[in-house]
Amino acid sequence: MDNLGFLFAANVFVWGGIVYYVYTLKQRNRALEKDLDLLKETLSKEG
Amino acid sequence: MNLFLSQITAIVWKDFVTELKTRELFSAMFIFALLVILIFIFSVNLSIVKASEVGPGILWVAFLFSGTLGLNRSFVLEKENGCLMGLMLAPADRTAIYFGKLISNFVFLTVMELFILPLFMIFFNIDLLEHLLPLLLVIFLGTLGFCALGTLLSSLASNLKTREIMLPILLYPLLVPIVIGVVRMTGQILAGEPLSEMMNWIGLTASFDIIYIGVSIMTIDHILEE
Amino acid sequence: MMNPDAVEEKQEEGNVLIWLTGFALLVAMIGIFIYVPTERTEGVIQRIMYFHVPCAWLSFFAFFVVFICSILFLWKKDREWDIYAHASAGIGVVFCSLVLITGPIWARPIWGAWWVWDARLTSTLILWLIYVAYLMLRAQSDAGSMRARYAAVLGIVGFLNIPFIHFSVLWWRTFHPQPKVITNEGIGKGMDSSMLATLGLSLCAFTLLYFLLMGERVRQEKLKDEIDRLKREKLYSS
Amino acid sequence: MVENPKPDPSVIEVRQLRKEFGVLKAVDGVSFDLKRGEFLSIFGPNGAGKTTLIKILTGLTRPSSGTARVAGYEVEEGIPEMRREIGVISHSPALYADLTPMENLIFFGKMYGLEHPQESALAVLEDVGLAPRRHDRVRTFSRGMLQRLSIARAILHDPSILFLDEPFTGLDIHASNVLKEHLQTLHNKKRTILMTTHDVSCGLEMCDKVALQVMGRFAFFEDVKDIDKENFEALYFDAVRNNQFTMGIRPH
Repeated sequence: MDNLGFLFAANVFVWGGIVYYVYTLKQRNRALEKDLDLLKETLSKEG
Repeated sequence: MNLFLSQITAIVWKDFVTELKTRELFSAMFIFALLVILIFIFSVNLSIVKASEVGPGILWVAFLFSGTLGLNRSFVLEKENGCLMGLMLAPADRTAIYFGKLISNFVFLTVMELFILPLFMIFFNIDLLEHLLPLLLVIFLGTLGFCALGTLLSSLASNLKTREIMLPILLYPLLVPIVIGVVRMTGQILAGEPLSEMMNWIGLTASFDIIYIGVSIMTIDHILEE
Repeated sequence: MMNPDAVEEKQEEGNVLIWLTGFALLVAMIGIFIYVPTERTEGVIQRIMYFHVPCAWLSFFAFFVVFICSILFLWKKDREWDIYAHASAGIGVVFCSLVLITGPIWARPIWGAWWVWDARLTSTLILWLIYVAYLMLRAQSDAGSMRARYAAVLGIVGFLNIPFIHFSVLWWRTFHPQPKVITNEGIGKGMDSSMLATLGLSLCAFTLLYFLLMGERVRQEKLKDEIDRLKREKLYSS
Repeated sequence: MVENPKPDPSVIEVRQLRKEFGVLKAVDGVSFDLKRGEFLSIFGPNGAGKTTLIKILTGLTRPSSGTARVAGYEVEEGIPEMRREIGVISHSPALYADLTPMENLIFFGKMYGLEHPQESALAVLEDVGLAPRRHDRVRTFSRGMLQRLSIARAILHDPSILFLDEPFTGLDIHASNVLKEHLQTLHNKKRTILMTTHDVSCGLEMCDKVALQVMGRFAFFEDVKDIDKENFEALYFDAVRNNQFTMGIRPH
């Protein structure tokens, strides 16, 4: 039986999904950190 | 304890008086259930499918859909004018409020179901009379489970912006076990099987009822808090 | 809120976890594609199992964490538990989705149909719906103790439903033949030791992955909270 | 103003009350005492946490820390006995629109476990002057009548303490004057009253104590005698602004 196509598709979904999820998480955290730093900077300048 | 019971009665009485005056809830639920049944009759070819095979499913879908309508309406009435807050300010246990709403929801839904049954019998040419008692037991168990969980979740959903949409989304996945159970039991009853053949389903539905009433008692404090 | 040393320490811990998880996943991949022998009756497609089952395990574990954190939240009323429950539910739904995607891909060549109303697949679908509803509930309500309490109640109710779903779906399908790959006796039956070892390795790697993701998700929520707090306290004027 | 002949114990005692969740701080360390028969007005801008304070004191929500005693009962547990001693009037009337005033009040009477709900309901309806309309549906009532009816609901079980949460919201001048008269009568009957409002023009003339809540905290809590009534508005805005400065906003 040759079902390599199915196996390949499943792998793409799983590993692609995981990598994408980790990537978006990291990206979001980085953006939030940047926001936080910016906010702190603005506040320290004002105060 | 005495006050607890009289508070429950007061809530049920209040819901009944409101309903007798407006007749909004019952008529809406009844007509909606009827429409659901009709839509299914049009979408299922009854000359191919046996009525007794699709009948139970259609009946319960009608009950659950119109029951959801009723649950939504019942808590919208409580939210209007901030009545729920007035209720929560009374020296009443949260569980009294839960049981009051549970009982009135349960009674409204059961009465509606009893009105739908004869119509169902006529539309599907199924003789329900000979199986009436076991059927009533199944309806009791199923409706109780639906209302136990439904009252909890509709009190929760009533505080959301999109309560009409969120109630079914929250409620239906959790109701799957009960739906499978009651539809299967109704089918078996209509096929003439005795109740002893479906003890596992009865046990499942009954324990569902008990566990969800229990969970509601334990968590309603956290939901009915401003 | 957090002192800088603690943050740094946490980041270091996080880095160790990243390398550990990456390494474990790599080893598991080697196991899955090179080491483990091809199953006789099903062929290569059976290799899906080595990540299909861990995904299922991970999502189930995540939902269990939601349940525990929900109870702890209602007990302690601490935002910390709310964050954990939220993060875990999100991860659980992601991996539950992966199970629901890989399941049909596995089923198609073996059973000849994309979807079979098999007890496990059906339960997974219902579980997925419950926790998607959980996330929707969170998205629908404003931040605050109400959202946390409601979500906690749903987290408890949803998990308690699992046994009911399991039995109802099982009995619902009794008269259908049980699919032979996943039988009632469990997954371990009829597998040789190398297969079990690979599966075990993969399970470990995915569990590590869960903790890695949890760390990231929790950090995300805490960052959001911190930004919120600063805006609220310092930029109140509006 | 009523002078108390002997020092009464405080009927409301609040110590370091806090209600916070994560980053949200609704009530942030409030302490005060209120004696029997006193009338406290809490002023403050929207979102200052006045409503949350009332919700804690009426047992609708639990504080995160601190203690509050109302009528001698700890409110943290929200015990029923405490609820019998309090009445609440807010901007939403908490009345069932499809029922008549009588039915509403009988229902709430039963919830409070009154022995003669019918008689009590009739009596309070007479008090607020709504007896002639006791059999009309509440839905047909005007905003002012609803507010009077909600006074009737709040005093149905003869509570010794009244909480008023923004009671003037949505009332026209005539209706708020009627409400003020009613409040004056209730106050004269030696009921303790705690009222919140964001409206500087309402409530100052009736009260004994004045508090200003900003960002969850009390900016001041004074006897009304010590307040310059003429310039209260200026005082109010100053206090609101100053408190925001201390929270980190620099004056420009």
